[in-house]
Amino acid sequence: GGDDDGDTASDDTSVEATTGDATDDTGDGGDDGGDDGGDVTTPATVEDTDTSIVREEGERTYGGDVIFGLEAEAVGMRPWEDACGEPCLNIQLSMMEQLMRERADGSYGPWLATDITSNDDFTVWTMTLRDGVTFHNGEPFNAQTIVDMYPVQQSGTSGAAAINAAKLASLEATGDMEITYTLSTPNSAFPASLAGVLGRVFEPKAAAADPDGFTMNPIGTGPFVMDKRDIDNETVVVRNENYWMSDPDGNQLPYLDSITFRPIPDEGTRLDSLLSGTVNMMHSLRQGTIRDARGADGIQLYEFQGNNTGGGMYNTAVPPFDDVRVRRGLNLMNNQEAVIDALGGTGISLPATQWFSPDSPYWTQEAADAWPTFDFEAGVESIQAYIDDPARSDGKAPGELIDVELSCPPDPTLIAAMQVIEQVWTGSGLVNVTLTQFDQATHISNAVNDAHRAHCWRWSSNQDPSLAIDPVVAPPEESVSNFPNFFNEESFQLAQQALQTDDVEERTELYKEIMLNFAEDSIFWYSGYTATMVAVDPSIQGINGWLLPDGTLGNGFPNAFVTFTEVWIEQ
Amino acid sequence: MARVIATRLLRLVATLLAVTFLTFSMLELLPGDPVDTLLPPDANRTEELVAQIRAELNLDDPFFVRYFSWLGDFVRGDLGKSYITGQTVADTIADRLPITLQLAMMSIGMALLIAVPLGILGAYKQGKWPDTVTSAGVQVALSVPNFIFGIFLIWLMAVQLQWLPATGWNRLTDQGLVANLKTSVLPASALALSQLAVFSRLVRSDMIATLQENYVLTARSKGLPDKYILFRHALRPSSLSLMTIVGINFGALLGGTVIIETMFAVPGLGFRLINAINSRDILVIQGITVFIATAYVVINTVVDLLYSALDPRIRRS
Amino acid sequence: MAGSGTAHLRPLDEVLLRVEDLVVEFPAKGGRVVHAVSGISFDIAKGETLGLVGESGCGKSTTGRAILQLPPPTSGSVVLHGEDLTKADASVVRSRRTDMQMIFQDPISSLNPRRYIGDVVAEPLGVWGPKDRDEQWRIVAQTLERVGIDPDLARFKRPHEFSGGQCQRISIARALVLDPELIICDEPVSALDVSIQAQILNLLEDLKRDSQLTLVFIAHDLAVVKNISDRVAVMYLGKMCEISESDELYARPAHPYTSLLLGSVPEPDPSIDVSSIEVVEGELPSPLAPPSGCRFRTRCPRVTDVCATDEPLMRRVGDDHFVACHHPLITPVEVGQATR
Amino acid sequence: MNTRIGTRETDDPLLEVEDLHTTFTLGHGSVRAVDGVSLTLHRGKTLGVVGESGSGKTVLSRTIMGLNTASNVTISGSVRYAGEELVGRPSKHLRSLFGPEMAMVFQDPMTSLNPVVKVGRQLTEHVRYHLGLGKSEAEKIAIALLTSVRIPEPEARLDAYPHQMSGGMRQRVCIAMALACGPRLLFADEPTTALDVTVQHQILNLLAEQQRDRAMGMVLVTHDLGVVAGRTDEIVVMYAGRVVERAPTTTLFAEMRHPYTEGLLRSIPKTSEAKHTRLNAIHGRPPDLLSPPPGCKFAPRCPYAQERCRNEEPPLTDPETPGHSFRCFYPIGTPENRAAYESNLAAGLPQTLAAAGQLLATEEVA
Amino acid sequence: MASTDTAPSAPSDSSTGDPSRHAIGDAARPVPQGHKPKRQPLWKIFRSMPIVVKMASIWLTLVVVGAIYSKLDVTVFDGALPLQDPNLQLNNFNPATGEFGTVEPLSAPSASHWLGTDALARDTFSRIVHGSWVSVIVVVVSVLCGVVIGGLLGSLVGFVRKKTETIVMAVVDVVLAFPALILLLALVSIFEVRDLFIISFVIGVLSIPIYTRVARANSLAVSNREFVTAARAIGTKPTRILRREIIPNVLPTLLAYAMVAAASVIVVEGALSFLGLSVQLPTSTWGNMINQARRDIKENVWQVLFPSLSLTITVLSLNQVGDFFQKRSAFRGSAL
Ligand SMILES: Nc1ncnc2c1ncn2[C@@H]1O[C@H](COP(=O)(O)OP(=O)(O)OP(=O)(O)O)[C@@H](O)[C@H]1O
Ligand SMILES: Nc1ncnc2c1ncn2[C@@H]1O[C@H](COP(=O)(O)OP(=O)(O)OP(=O)(O)O)[C@@H](O)[C@H]1O
Ligand SMILES: [Mg+2]
Ligand SMILES: [Mg+2]
Repeated sequence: GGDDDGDTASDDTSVEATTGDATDDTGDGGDDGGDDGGDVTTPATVEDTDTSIVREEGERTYGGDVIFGLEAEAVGMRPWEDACGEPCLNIQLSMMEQLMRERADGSYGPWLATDITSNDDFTVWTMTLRDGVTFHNGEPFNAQTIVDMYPVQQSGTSGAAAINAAKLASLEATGDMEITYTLSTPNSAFPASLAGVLGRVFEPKAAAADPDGFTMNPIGTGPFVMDKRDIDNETVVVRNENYWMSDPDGNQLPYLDSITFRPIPDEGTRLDSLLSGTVNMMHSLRQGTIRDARGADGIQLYEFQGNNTGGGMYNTAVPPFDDVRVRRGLNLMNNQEAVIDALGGTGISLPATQWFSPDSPYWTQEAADAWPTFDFEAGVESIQAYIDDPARSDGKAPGELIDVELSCPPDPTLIAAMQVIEQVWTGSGLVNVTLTQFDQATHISNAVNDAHRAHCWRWSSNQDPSLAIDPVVAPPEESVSNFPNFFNEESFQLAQQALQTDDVEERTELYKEIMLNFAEDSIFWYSGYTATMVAVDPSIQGINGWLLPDGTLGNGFPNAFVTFTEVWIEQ
Repeated sequence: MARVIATRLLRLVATLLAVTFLTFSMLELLPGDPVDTLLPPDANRTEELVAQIRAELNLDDPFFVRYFSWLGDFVRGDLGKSYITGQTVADTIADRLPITLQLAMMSIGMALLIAVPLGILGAYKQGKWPDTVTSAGVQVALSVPNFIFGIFLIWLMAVQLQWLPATGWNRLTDQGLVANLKTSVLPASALALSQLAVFSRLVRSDMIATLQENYVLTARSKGLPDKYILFRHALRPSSLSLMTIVGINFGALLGGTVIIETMFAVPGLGFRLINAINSRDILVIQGITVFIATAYVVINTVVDLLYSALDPRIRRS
Repeated sequence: MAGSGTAHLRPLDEVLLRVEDLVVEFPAKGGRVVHAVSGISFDIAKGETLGLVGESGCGKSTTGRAILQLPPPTSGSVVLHGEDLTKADASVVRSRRTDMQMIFQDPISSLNPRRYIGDVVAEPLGVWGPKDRDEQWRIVAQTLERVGIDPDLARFKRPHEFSGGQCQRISIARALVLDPELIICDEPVSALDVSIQAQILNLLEDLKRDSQLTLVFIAHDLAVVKNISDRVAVMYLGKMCEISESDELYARPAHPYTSLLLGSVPEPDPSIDVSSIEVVEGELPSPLAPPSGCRFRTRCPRVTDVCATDEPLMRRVGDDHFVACHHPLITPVEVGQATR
Repeated sequence: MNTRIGTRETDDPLLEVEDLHTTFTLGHGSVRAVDGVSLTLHRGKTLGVVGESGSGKTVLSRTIMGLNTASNVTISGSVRYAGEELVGRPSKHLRSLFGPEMAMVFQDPMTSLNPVVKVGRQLTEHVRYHLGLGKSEAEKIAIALLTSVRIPEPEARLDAYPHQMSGGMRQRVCIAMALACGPRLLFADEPTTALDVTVQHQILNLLAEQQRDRAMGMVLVTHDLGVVAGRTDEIVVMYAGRVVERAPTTTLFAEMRHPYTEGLLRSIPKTSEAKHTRLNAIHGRPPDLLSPPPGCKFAPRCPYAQERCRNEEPPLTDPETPGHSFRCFYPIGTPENRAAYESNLAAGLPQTLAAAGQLLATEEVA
Repeated sequence: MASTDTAPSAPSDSSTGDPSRHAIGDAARPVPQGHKPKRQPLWKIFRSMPIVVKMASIWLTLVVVGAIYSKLDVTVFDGALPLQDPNLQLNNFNPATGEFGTVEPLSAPSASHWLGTDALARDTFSRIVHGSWVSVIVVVVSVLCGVVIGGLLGSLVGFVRKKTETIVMAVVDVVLAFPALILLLALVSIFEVRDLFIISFVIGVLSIPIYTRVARANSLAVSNREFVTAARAIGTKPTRILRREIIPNVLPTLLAYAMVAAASVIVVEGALSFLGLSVQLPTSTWGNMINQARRDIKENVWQVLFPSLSLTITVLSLNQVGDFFQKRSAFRGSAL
């Protein structure tokens, strides 16, 4: 029913998580999948990259234009409707703001809200809104806005999914500037949802009046206002003169006059565009581009590794993947180092052992230790055991090879990763590997329709873990997004518990247990954490350390999307 | 002449009918429910939405009924709208066409500007070194795929010399000619190279044939200088097949700029098309394809008519 | 003249071929019609050579081809051996083609450049003759010898390895290989050099004598036509002007056009004062819009009003000498024979 | 540039060609298309050049005009126009002669006019170039020219394209074009071959008339002895790139000495002869210029050929009659010739049998 | 005079199986037999080529040999031949330990790797050799398609004219109207076609119109030649005329054209690969090698350069050889 549908694509971030490969896949999917392993070969390089978030020093100056090369055009600008990947977030968030934002430490702070509190069991949340904020069209922002947004969100693809994932049952305006959310089940991570699609504030009257037109003329409260939108060419946003926020010194934000977003799908020419000064800013989710950018002179790089993990998953509903010996064996044979080495992602991203990168507060050493890392002989043994088992689940005679169909989108870099994996699996002499490629859309629909076997995937969510993990541990018959079709009662319960506490340590502990279960059940294989990059002309400042309204440090540039409120150009 | 035009137009209409029919059938050939193909994979597939799409596309009508109502819409400029971007296909085309058109014209223009003198030179100096050198150059140019030449152009002109921007597009209407030229020269050059080769080969071989004509000998026996003979006597009869090829190329370029547009991030028809293909935006694919095919047919008809207007021999009969 | 009429036709049982009121029209651009041949009648007795002369574009080739039904005429009849080919089935016509063959003007273009001479000449046998290849080759070899080509040398050579004259001999061999009764020669010597032309003319004479061939000989060179023909028909713009036994025609042309034509022939005799010869003024009118009445009237020195209104019919002016002219140079013989 | 050379009306020859050779180098050998030709043309006279196809007539006239400029052509010998040597002069200089001094009418009127250029322009562009005239003056000249070649409604024709005219009319235009700058020497290369007899007659008359009126020297190239018979002062007979006989027209027809000339004349059917008169065909076919026979080039086809002819090339001798020279050891009408014939006949030489009418056509070609 | 000496066993063209061959009548006169000349041997044609064309044909031969070799290697010898497909054993994979070898990825040309290695440390030279298979198949299949179908259609309509021509040419116009690359893109991406033969076939089908046009133009010209009228005058059936007279004269031009067209077909495959939409990876094709190496172009330009060069040189060679044969057949035609 509707619930399940909702699960497939929970909120905006989790849409990104599932379709993450999709939206960026034209460019990046592959690298994410394969790149990691930096730590094994040249860990020093990874450490060289300073990923700490600090606020930049320097004289803030007004004025200047940024031209930002994006890896794809963001076609839809309707937060309630359109899936929004990294390129899109860059454009959308320059004009539309969220109720909450993630802080550098992983917690969530208010942005358009001023405060949010919940009852004890995290089922009712009360939020106060910031006063004095107006939309670009002059409409005021208040509780009614949120109420008016709600039906629009319910009607939209992304909005409905986000509502679903947040367990939101209803909301009401309990004051001029106060909203009360009622959830269907406890959700301690609700603020995280408000930092996603659910909390992305758009002008509801305009949206309701002309939903399609909103894409060309989006209206929010953000620091920039849509000036000109020429799809596939450039989207120009200019300074919102009436922006509500100021920097700590009391200077009205933003500093920039305008930002021009240009889709440049070709990785090579995008970097060339930056190097030639055609654009003065670009982003990339490809490890190869990051490596090239590192080698280039005269540009400043911002690299980021978040809660991104590349790899794949097994459809455990289909033999032989229903047998943990097979899955575990395949994982043990997965030479992560080789995958990364062959990809040239060396020194850029680390091999993955869990859904969180070491940058994340949820990363734990125990989970890392528990992961069946490369042990070829053990892997061979494990699969041999299955093969010799007269009761083997795939119905073949003992001793026969197992069949593995490995499928990825047709990105050259993903293919490269696939080939290495194919080589190791085949190399065991026990596995018969077939490679297939489907375009992104088919790839996803195969997963949705359970037409997949071993399937490349990327878990990209720079957000609360619950949003990504819950659908995967939910019973497969209830959650379409449980692509491995595997149910572990314990994991499910752990995930539920995690929604009932907001204590970070407690939650870390719970998610660690889930990660341990993942290692045990081996329903996924990992390659590496995906590094992303923003590269700019060195005169562009303020990308790294920007502040939330409450003065706390924001989380920088996750997944290569940039918060432009405090970006300035050094004269 | 009027009769010629009339029959030509009649043929045009017949061809267009077939072209539109084929394009329309494209949707039909796809496996499964058209609604599934039309909606993005993560769409919120509500009953109302499905019903709405079925109604919009008259999916419940018989095939031919739908074709003719679609054709009616097409003639009125309505090609439906994308269920992914929400933009109408007609708007999309109106938006992109000028860009691709400019690229096509510029590249053909650049190619002609260089190719015609080269071809004439080659024919005039046939077998001597200027001919050998240009022929060899043309051969190489003909063999370099445009995407490879594009990579090279960006590397040289944008990154090394920093003379021109690597990507992007300044619309002629918004930013003026100079800004526009800055962004259009590189992609147009990338497209021009192989055409240049084709054109100059054609001019050369036609010119060689023409120079062997008796009337050229007659002109020489009248004591006219070579340059005069080349340009006033030989060029025009030698450029008739060039015109046809230019016409064909022009039509073909409308759909043939895909790679270069993607590479140079030029927001033309091709760029939109490849995006549509990647996101399986079927109505956009269908719309752009039918538009390009139509344009191609129309252009070729026009070229045919022009051709007969230019060659007095044909014009007469 | 260009007139019509059938006064000159002989009884059907005396002739091999009779062409009556032959009309061939081609569609032209703009819905117009090319009146290539407009009501021509003539007949040929067995063993006779009929020469067909006229200016370029007057419809000589078209007439020749129409006899073979290539393409079938617009109207009129072509009676071969008492059988009207224009009314016969396509397959019948096809099989009758074994009795009629054609030799073309351009000896090189009439041979497929990519086939061996042996195969080219054997082609008619491949269609109609014995299916046995060696039997075919035997016949081909004999025929090649008849036209003076060494079969041994020629068998596996291609046309471009032969001179024009040799190619014309090969074409003749191909026409002869089925032993046809009638051969239509469409300017077979116009493309050849004078010295070679004589060889071919001699060859045709020899063959004709040896095999009782009947020839329709089309040419624009009056001297050539005279040399080879028993009777000569003069055509003008799709119509027949004059038909006569050839010595008679050349000695006493009855039609003004024939006379002018004969005067125009350059004779290799320096004693003739060329400047004194009468000249035909003007040019051949377009077959798209032929003049009314007598088609020659626009260029005729003897033109009168009647020429524009009435089309002259064939009249007898001598023993075997007929003319279609209102004002012939020879007074017509009174004959009761009315024309249709 | 348009100064007239040799304006003195003297008796010096207008054109003197001496030992002219034109050789085409091809991949597989070389073709001596013109091989030692000498001839002289006086003002106001007409010279006929006859010969079979491939005998080098066209190449000769183009070489004299300096129009053979392909890279594989070698030219040697001397061409003097009004006393001035032309061989080896730069083409720029020759160009200044074309039009005002020499002009040419080509064989095929269908192809020697540019199909996409209006007749008016083609008629006068070189007049304007050479004489530096304006547009309207040129137009006047064009109309006058068209009138002089008897084209009706000349004004209307200026804007016509060649395809709108008949073959005869086009050839008239070509002639008008050649006459436009008032040349003193006109080459007419088979000007009537592509035309019907009636039209041929008109055109030849026209040429003769113009030549008389303008006192031009004219070289009339043709393969038809009938054409040169009544219209030339002197005739040159070519065979395989060489002149085989040269004589004033009347002399040539009255007492031809070379067997080839005789063969040519005898193989032509004539309207004056009775029907079915057997023709005396020349046996064999012209030599391949890539590998011409040694000795006399005509020897393999000559009914009188002796051993000597096959080995040694006879010189172009000029024995008794002034102005009559020929290249033969056994000229027609001499006892030697008679003897050679008898002995060949006795030996059954095919070409001799053919000449005697004793050989069937089928046996002529081996 | 007819020579009477016979060569009893002289080969006669297609009559070899004929039993009655030695039993022909007319014993008095032995039937003369011609000697069928041998076809010009390939090496003679080769010798007559200008040096550039010689080099081009050597290159093309190498490409074809490479393609066959690579296919043999993969299918028959199971990768046992030298230059094995690097996709079979990436970077000296050791099946005992699961470890890979130490070949440096993205290396410049060296003695051990003549053209260097790509990002997966695969030997570029081997990949180019193996990639030639795709180019060769694309060319062969599509050219066959075009020449056979397009050639037949074109010859037919050029000869028959009338309604057939109008209809066929109208269809041709329609097919021609569709931008080929776009159709291919749509087909490959929407219909999920990744099979080399199907892609080649589709390219072939899309090229039929052009072949039809070329064939028709030539067929028209040939049909107007008098030998066709002569064949009709004999009473030859139209199908036979088509087979015997028209097609043999159309074919040489068509084949020469095919050479040139083949070049553009290779580029089309390259373009498809470049957009990631050609045959199933990891199959090496020159196009996808360029595409894959492009992301590493700043690291190592060789890896883009070599496959590009292979592509360019092949296209160049096809053009050269095509031109040569075109001229050759034209010369043969006009020298008649
Ligand atoms: N297939 C055709 N279609 C249209 N018109 C044709 C066709 N064939 C011949 N004609 C026209 O018919 C007329 C007679 O042509 P035909 O070839 O019979 O003349 P001809 O006397 O043989 O001339 P020539 O001496 O030039 O061969 C010409 O005006 C010609 O243009
Ligand atoms: N450009 C050329 N290259 C090579 N050979 C040539 C060239 N032009 C002419 N020839 C050869 O020179 C010889 C003489 O040719 P030319 O054209 O002068 O003959 P012609 O007497 O004018 O014949 P026709 O009566 O056919 O016009 C021929 O054998 C011809 O093949
Ligand atoms: Mg004719
Ligand atoms: Mg000539």
